Amino acid sequence: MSRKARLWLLAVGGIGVAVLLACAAFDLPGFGGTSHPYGERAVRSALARHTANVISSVNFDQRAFDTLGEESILFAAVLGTVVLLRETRDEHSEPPETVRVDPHVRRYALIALPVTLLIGLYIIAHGQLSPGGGFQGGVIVATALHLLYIAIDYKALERIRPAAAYAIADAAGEAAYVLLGTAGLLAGSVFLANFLPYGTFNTLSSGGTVPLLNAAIGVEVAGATVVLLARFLDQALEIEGGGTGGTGRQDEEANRS
Amino acid sequence: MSVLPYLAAGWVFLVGCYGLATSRNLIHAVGCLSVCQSSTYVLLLAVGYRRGGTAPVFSDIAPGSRPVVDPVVQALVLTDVVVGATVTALLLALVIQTAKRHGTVDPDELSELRG
Amino acid sequence: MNGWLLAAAVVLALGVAPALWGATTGPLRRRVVAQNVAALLVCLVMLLLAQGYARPSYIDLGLVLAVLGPAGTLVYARLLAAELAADPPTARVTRAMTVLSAAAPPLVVLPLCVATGPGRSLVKLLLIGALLTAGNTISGRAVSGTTSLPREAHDG
Amino acid sequence: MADLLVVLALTLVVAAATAAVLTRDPARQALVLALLGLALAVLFTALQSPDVALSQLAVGSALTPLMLLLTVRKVRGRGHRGGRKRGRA
Amino acid sequence: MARTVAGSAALRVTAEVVGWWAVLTGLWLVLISRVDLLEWVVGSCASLLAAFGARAARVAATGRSGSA
Repeated sequence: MSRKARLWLLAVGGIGVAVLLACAAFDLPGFGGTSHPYGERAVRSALARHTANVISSVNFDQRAFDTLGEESILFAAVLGTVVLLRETRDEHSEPPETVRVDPHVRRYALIALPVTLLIGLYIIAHGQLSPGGGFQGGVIVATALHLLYIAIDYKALERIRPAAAYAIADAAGEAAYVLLGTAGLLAGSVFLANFLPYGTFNTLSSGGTVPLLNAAIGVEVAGATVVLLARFLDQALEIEGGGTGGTGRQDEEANRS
Repeated sequence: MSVLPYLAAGWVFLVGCYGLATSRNLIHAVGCLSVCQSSTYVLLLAVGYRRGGTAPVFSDIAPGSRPVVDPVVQALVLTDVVVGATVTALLLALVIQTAKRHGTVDPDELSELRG
Repeated sequence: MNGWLLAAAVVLALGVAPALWGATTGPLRRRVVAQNVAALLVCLVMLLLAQGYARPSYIDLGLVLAVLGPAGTLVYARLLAAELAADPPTARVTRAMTVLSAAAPPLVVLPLCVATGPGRSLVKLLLIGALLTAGNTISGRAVSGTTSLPREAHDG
Repeated sequence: MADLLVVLALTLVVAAATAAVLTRDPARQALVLALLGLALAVLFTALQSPDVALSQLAVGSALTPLMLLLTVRKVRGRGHRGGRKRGRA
Repeated sequence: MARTVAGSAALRVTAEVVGWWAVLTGLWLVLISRVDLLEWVVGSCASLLAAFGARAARVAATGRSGSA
């Protein structure tokens, strides 16, 4: 199967898919049409539960079980990365080199870190009111912590970020989500039901369990992202050696006391 | 205009597949895969759009005062973006593992290495 | 005929499109500067769209991008330090970058402040403008200043 | 007017996606992918979905490029310059 | 002597955290669209968390817990 034959196969397959996509596109209802049956029902039931952000209501109230599935995909992906990128026997890690950084950049990082952290928490807390939610806020909080590495150096980040604590936060977020679900069960209705009082519309306490599920997802996504980046940073900056194909293994073993 | 977004999503998907198939570097292939993923976001959100509609977020407007777009597709795409990033991370971890075990990230060279 | 949406379209067509061209061609140093310019302009576009669509809650998009845009550029400055140090951006590009990141945000934020009128959202807009200007001058400095570090070790 | 913005954002997304695929070097591709993320965020805002735009901004501006470039650094460190002393961190 | 030094160090720590806490609570109140009691409570908790983050970051960056 030479490279040229593969290209021909790709071209034929590509054109076939293109034709099918074009036909399908012309059968779809026109762009910007007014028939959105699911949309109207979702908006109606979100307003019935006093949740201002209908998208968060869909995510954490009407389809909360799907979000549990997505959260578990996220958890499994991070678990896989942690297992894959662990430091194997024939590798050794050294402390990362300190890097000289422009003092202005350092000062900016020390100011921008708490501000970004606060904006991330704001996005999580107002998940069921304004645009945002646990997923976006969690990623922003994790990126805020990594400003230390981006603008200063990896040693500074390692001091502030015990990876075990964030792995526990990752697991705690997932557990909190499931516990909130079973609490709905114990309250006598369905798993992941919205059993809490809905509160007054457009306030922080509105939406019943939506803000709590939002916070649980926020903690889980922040923990997962920090653990994920911790593994990548360790691999790229600290872990050396390791098997580089068959031949490299012997001399690695030799010099590894 | 009534078909343009769907054709654009189709084009982005096909370009992503082309890049994926002809890539000579696994990291480049992972990038092309995320391009393929973003074509699904464009298609889903284009299906949910309503001309003259606004976002179904009622923190700053009164409910029912303006037509709104479809929130269900937005909820689908929202979680998919974050999960897509984590899956990209898992794929990159596999690429690092391949580079360690076989010393190369070129898919053609890899297919010749048996075991 | 909404003026704010027209302004956003103009910034997209005349600012972000050339930045995309600059980021896909030419030497690496120009690409990183183009990415920095694109992040700055898209943040301003978000603020214009928030005003154009009459949806104050869209301002949070500009707020997040004002904070994460410079962080993204600092990622490149840090991880591509070797290549950038070997071939740093020319003085002309750096000066154009600092002028743009100092001039563009006020040019957009001030009319928006006039349009929104006094109140909490005015303060929020000014905050976003300040974050954006500070972040972009720092990231511009980090991208171009990788070689001109002060010789003495970085202070405590 | 809103349609004009949707068309403009769509062309930016298509151009950025095509450019991202045609850029063969992974480090440079990470840059273009960041720009694709920005173009997608503008398109999502034009399609009136701020939550998705926020999610795309949070993920695409700092997280994905960081992971891509760290992988490039790890793989490149092993591929060409396998030596002990590598470029600065 | 040691007690006063420890006392002044503790004072400096609380001063820094309280300073950051006040600034960040003000920032939170600017970000939100409507101020009520619950917003105050959640805002001050989040700001406290971010203030401790700020201090930990400064200590981590400078490697010394003294004032920069």
